[in-house]
Parts: sequence; structure tokens; C-alpha cells
Amino acid sequence: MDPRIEVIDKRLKDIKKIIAVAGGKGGIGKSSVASALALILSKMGHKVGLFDLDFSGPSSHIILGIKNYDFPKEDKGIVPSEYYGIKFMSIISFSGENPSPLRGIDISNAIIELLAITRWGSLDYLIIDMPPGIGDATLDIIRVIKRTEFLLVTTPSKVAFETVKKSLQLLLELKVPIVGVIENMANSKNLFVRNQLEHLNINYLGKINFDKDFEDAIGDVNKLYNTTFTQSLKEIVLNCKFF
Amino acid sequence: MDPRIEVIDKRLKDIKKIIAVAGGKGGIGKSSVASALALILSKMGHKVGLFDLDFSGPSSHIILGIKNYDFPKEDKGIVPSEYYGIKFMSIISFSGENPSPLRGIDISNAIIELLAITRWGSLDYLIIDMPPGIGDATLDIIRVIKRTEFLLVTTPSKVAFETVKKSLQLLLELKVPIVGVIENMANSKNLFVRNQLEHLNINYLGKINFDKDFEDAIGDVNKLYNTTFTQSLKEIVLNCKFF
Amino acid sequence: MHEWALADAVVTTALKVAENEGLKEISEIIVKIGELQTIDTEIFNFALKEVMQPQKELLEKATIKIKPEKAILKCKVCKHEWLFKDAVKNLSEDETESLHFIPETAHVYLRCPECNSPDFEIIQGRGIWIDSISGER
Amino acid sequence: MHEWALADAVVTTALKVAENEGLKEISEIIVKIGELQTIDTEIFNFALKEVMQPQKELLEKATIKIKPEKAILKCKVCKHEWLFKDAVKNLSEDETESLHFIPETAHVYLRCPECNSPDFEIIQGRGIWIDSISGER
Ligand SMILES: Nc1ncnc2c1ncn2[C@@H]1O[C@H](COP(=O)(O)OP(=O)(O)O)[C@@H](O)[C@H]1O
Ligand SMILES: Nc1ncnc2c1ncn2[C@@H]1O[C@H](COP(=O)(O)OP(=O)(O)O)[C@@H](O)[C@H]1O
Ligand SMILES: [Mg+2]
Ligand SMILES: [Mg+2]
Ligand SMILES: [Mg+2]
Ligand SMILES: [Mg+2]
Ligand code: NI
Ligand code: NI
Ligand SMILES: [Zn+2]
Ligand SMILES: [Zn+2]
Repeated sequence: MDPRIEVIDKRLKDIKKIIAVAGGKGGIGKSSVASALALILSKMGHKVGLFDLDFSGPSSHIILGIKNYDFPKEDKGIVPSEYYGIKFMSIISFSGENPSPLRGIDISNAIIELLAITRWGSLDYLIIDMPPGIGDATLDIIRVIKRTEFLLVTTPSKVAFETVKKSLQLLLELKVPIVGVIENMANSKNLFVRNQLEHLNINYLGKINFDKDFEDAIGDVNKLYNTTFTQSLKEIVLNCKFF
Repeated sequence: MDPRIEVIDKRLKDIKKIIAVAGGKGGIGKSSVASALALILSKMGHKVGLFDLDFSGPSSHIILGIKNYDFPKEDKGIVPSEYYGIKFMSIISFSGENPSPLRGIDISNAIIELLAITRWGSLDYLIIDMPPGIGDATLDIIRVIKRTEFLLVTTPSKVAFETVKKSLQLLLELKVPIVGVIENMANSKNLFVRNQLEHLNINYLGKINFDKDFEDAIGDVNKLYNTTFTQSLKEIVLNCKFF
Repeated sequence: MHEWALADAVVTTALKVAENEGLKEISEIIVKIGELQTIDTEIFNFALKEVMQPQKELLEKATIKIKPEKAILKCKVCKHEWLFKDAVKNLSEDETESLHFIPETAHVYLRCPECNSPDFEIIQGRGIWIDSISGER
Repeated sequence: MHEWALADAVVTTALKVAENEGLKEISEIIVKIGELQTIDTEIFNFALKEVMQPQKELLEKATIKIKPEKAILKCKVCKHEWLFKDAVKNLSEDETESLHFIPETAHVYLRCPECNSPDFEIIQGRGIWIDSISGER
């Protein structure tokens, strides 16, 4: 019997909302949205945690400019370090800059281990930055944290949306709560995504345009907060009943 | 004993070069490059196969506009259908438009099954469109097709490159042949990627600019071939000793 | 009819084992065939004969035992176990055919009968597996 | 010292099992501790006592048997098997500490001694596992 599974609910019991930022497709801005969202909610005065679950391509620490990511403190478990008021957990504390060639079974085991030993304490929001795909990480989050709500990101590209749509179909079928979809790198008055979502009866939360200054702000949390990217996201948050 | 592993070399024996288009990161243009590359090589008169290994987010059929993707023909194995002269294999022939929530172990099994039963016949190039990550698919391709050569894609973004760099580090450590790296969605005279690669002693093959007309060409193979995207890639192919 | 490719895999593996272990003659190969792949045993046997033909020396006296294996699925979410033979009734012909090519498409077309999850393990009976190869040195 | 969280997991699971199976008293819990995680058994035992304290009724008479389990790794590429205890010598303190938190970082810091691959299975001895929980109804 795996003792870790049973203790996960207990570890997360003082967290009000758990949000997985997902989409199935890579490169659509999941990590950018997850990181900026954590920052926005934290600046709004909420207690926020950010959990980077992309073990192949951890990115949240790069976007937020987190550099001194040593081992978390041990105290009846592991206690996430805080950066800019955000409690942060990522595989980089354990793997450093090295590649982590983990198969699905290992990803699954590592996720469950971290969920069983991390003491997030009391939080208003735990934001999970999901990897691409609908494999082990997605299936495990659905399986072991039943109350996770999914916030999906897409771009207006047909290629991206076709994959995001598969994630949506899966979540709908499994009756997993969906906060809604954010259209990222939007570029025009193209209504493709909005129409498709209406069809699927899913909340279109708003759009974030392609922000040519975003790249330059990566790694600098003050610049990042002031990008049109983050400000557009903030507007979405303010307009959304969920937050 | 798994009988499938032993027969894979035999199935691939009449293929001259096997190229995995990879990068670890999602959304950097792996599928776009793989699809356009297959098209370019085919138009140059080569015998080409294209194998979409991204089971969570199969994209090559969308980019090339392949619609009638029925079961492949059975004849002493399965025989890939040909589209625009390219022999094509993708999970969509079996899963259709449905989501495929496969864990790593399933992805591994499905890849090995397809490699064991597909009769590509004689080819000059087999192009493999890799999924993001350095998990089961990457590890299995390295493990079961020892002669695969990796063609990596990156974008100039720090976030993307940090992940692509992890793939490069892994391939270098394992002495897996690397054709080189293509910089996609390049936008300026930024030398970041070129400099980083020089440092790692890896071939910089060239760049493809962000092509605002690319999206509109998706699904139409003639338009696709005439995009600046594809024409830039063609130039890279023509200038590269490898092809 | 892609059974031929799988039979070919079995024989190719047997040759490899014979080479590695210095066998002059193979006397017996035991092959498990998992139900999930709905392999036609008759066609598989026929294919085996054809593939073995050119390897007379090594395989002339070999008997090949084929053991069908029940497919058992177990849900990772609710732990329920069930049999593929009970689930297959609800599949269309095309869906069964998909599983025939790639048994993992079970996760596309099948769901846990208790909790509706696609997140289950294939405990046994997935596809073709070689239990043992024996022979004379 | 995150051993406490793992001890807590064991006890939480025992309570759950007692509830599900209607046990009034738990008499024995057998816990395997895989070597890969380099758990300090003394600290783990100490933590267990602390976590069990508030559950007197159910656990007062329980003995907890801790069985250390050797960690065995097997390469998926060349099939070589080796022991973690032979490999651990080459790890720095920080690397061992990483494995202590997440045993899967073995794939980051360890390589197959035969072929240098990071693509190996952890055959046994990964971490904490409950072998059995028994008690009186
Ligand atoms: N709205 C935007 N404008 C400009 N660049 C963006 C925007 N959203 C994301 N990016 C960039 O796109 C790339 C992919 O974003 P990322 O958040 O890493 O995606 P994912 O986590 O889905 O893989 C990164 O280089 C990021 O900097
Ligand atoms: N050079 C480019 N210019 C414009 N759009 C591009 C370019 N390269 C890729 N894209 C677009 O970027 C997105 C990601 O490309 P894709 O090939 O699917 O990446 P991957 O396979 O790495 O996930 C797609 O929407 C694609 O149309
Ligand atoms: Mg990301
Ligand atoms: Mg991420
Ligand atoms: Mg792709
Ligand atoms: Mg793809
Ligand atoms: Ni068949
Ligand atoms: Ni500890
Ligand atoms: Zn179930
Ligand atoms: Zn090895």
C-alpha cells in the first residue's frame, strides 16, 4: 500500500482553491500565465503558492527570476521557500540546472512524493504550472487532488487549439471543474477561439495579446508585473467571478 | 521477453537516415519544422516518411492538411498511407479526434508496437515529429533506434532555450548524434542562441523568422510550401551538408 | 493480417536468443497472446509457419505453444478490476480494430465501469509476449 | 527531518484502513523502507511515535515493524542490474540529499555503470511502502 496517497488531502487541507494552469499543448503560455497569476494574486493580498509540475522544462523560476533555489527547509516535511511573497516549489531545487530524464512512472512518483511531504500551510490559492500533454501529471492531479480546478490557456492557432480542445474534452467528460479558457498571444479580432468555446459551452475568460516586451521582462519581477501581458491578465482576474 | 524490440532494426533497415525533430520544449515549432522538412525533402525527389510521435497533441496531419486518415493498409504489418508523396503515420489513424490520455508506460508501449509493425519500406529519410519533454518517447527513441540523429528546434526566448539546452545536454552526454539546431520564430539580429550553441560546440543550422502568414497556410500544402517559413527551411536544408 | 509482423518479431527474437546462447536447435517457444489485441490465432499460426520456413535448420523441430491470456484492467482511481471480455461488447468494430493495432487505444475507447476513468492499468493480457525459448546447444 | 511527513502518511493510511475495515485496534504495521531514499530509521521511528501519540485508542498496542529494503536498479538499455549501495559512493552529499527528498532524481545523478544511461528502472527499494496492516475487529 502506498502511504503517500492518503496523506495528500491532509497536506492540502488549508488551501482554499487549487488551480491547475493547463492546456495540453506546449508553448501556449501556461508557465507565463501561472507565474504572472501567482504574482497578481499575491499583490492583491492573497496567500499564494506556486507549484511548477513541469519536470522536463521547469520555467516558472526563470520567468519570476528565482535564482537562489536551494533545498527547501525541513520541518515535519518540507516547507516551500517564499519569493516575492509566493510560496514556491519546483524540481529545480532538487535537480538544479541538470536535465531530468524521467519516464511517466517517475514523474508520477515524484509528484505524489512532493504532494505528500510539502507543507504549504494555509493558502488562498495554490497555482499549479502543468506540463504539456495529458499524461501522468494530468492524470495524477485529477486522481489525487479531486478538487483541482483547471484554468486552460490556448493560442488562436488552429494547431494549438486542436490540442487544447482534446484537454477540454477530457476534462468535460471526467466532470473536472474548468474555470475557463484564456486566449494568449491573441493578435486580432479573430473570433475563432471564442466561437469554438461557445460551442463547447466553456467560459471564455478573456485574451492576452502578443506582448513584444514580454521577453525582456522575463526574470525581473517588477518589469514582469508592469508588462501589458500581466496587466491584461490582471484585468481578466478582476473581471472573473472565480477569483 | 518482449519480441517487438528485436524486430525494430529489421523494420527500419531500408531507411537511410532517421531524423528526430525535437527540443524538449513545446510550441517551438517542432511539428511545423518536421512537416515542412518532410515536404521539402519529398519535393527534392527523396523518398520520405513522417512519423508523428506526439500522441497527446498530434499536429503534423493538421499542418499538412491530411484529412482522410483511415486505418493503414494491413499487409504483413501495416503500410503507411501516402500523402503528397510522404509516407505518413500518426496515432490519429487509431484515435481519431479523441483525446488519448496515455501515461508514459502506454506511450512507450504504443511507440514500440508501431515501430515493430510498420513497414516503411525503403526511404531516404524518416522524419520523427517528437513530443515535448525528455520522457518516455525520447528515451525510447534513443534506446530502440540507436542510429537516430536529432535535429533540434528552439526559439530565441530564454524560457524556451533553457529547456532546449537540457535536451542538448542529455543528447551530448549520451553521445547521441545531433544534426544541429534551427532557431525558429527568430525576430531580430539577436545572437543569443547562436552564441549559446557555439559555447556548447553545436551546429547552428540557421534561422526561420516569425512568419505572420504561416497560420493561414496551415492545412494547405501548396500554400505551406510557399510560405517564407518553408522557404527559409529549404535554404537551411540546401546549405546543410547533412541533407 | 498484421499478425505476420508480430509472428516475424517472435521468430526474429528466437533467432537472436539462439545466437546469444549458442543454441543449435530450438525445441520450444511459448508465446502468450493477450486478449486485448484480439489476435486471430489461426492467422498468427499461419504467419508463424511462413516466417519460420526460411529458418529450417534452427526451427524444424520447434513446437510453438500459444497460450491465450485473459486481459484484466484495473482502475488507478477507484481500484476496480474488470475483464476486457466484458467490456469489448460495448466497442464498435472500428474501436476493436484500433485496439488490435495499438492496445493502448484502450485508454481512448474504454472507461472504468465503476468511475468512468480512462486512467487504468492493463494488468495482463496486453499483447504478444514470449514466455520462454528452449533448445539444444 | 521530513521523515515526520512520511511517518504521518503511514499513520494516516493505517487510520483509513482501520476505518474502512472496521478495525477497533491495530496490532501490527509492516513498513518497508527503500534504501534509495536514505531515510534515517531512528528519526523515522521517533517521528512515528510522535504521530501515533494522538491516536492512542487505535494504536496503543500496535507494533510497527520496519524492514529496510535494498535498492536495485536495472538499466532499460543494456539490462544491467546494480545496487544503489555500490553507486551511492560516487554521489555528493547534496546529490544524496536530493534523492532523500525525491528518489526519482536518481535519473539526474546516477547512470548505468555499464552503458552510462539514465534510463533505468528502480526495481525495488525506492521509498516507504506499507506491506501490511493488521488488527482486531
Ligand atoms: N502574450 C505573450 N506575448 C509574448 N510572448 C509570450 C506571451 N505568452 C507567452 N510568451 C512566450 O512564449 C513562450 C512560451 O511560453 P510558456 O509560458 O513557457 O509556455 P508553456 O508553459 O505553455 O510551455 C515563452 O518564450 C514566453 O516568453
Ligand atoms: N516561424 C513561425 N512563424 C509563425 N508561426 C509559427 C512559426 N513556427 C511555428 N509557428 C506556430 O507556432 C505554434 C507551435 O508550433 P508547433 O510546430 O506546433 O510546435 P511544437 O510541435 O514544438 O509544439 C503553432 O501554432 C505554429 O503554427
Ligand atoms: Mg510551461
Ligand atoms: Mg512550466
Ligand atoms: Mg508538435
Ligand atoms: Mg507533433
Ligand atoms: Ni491485424
Ligand atoms: Ni528528511
Ligand atoms: Zn474506476
Ligand atoms: Zn545500461
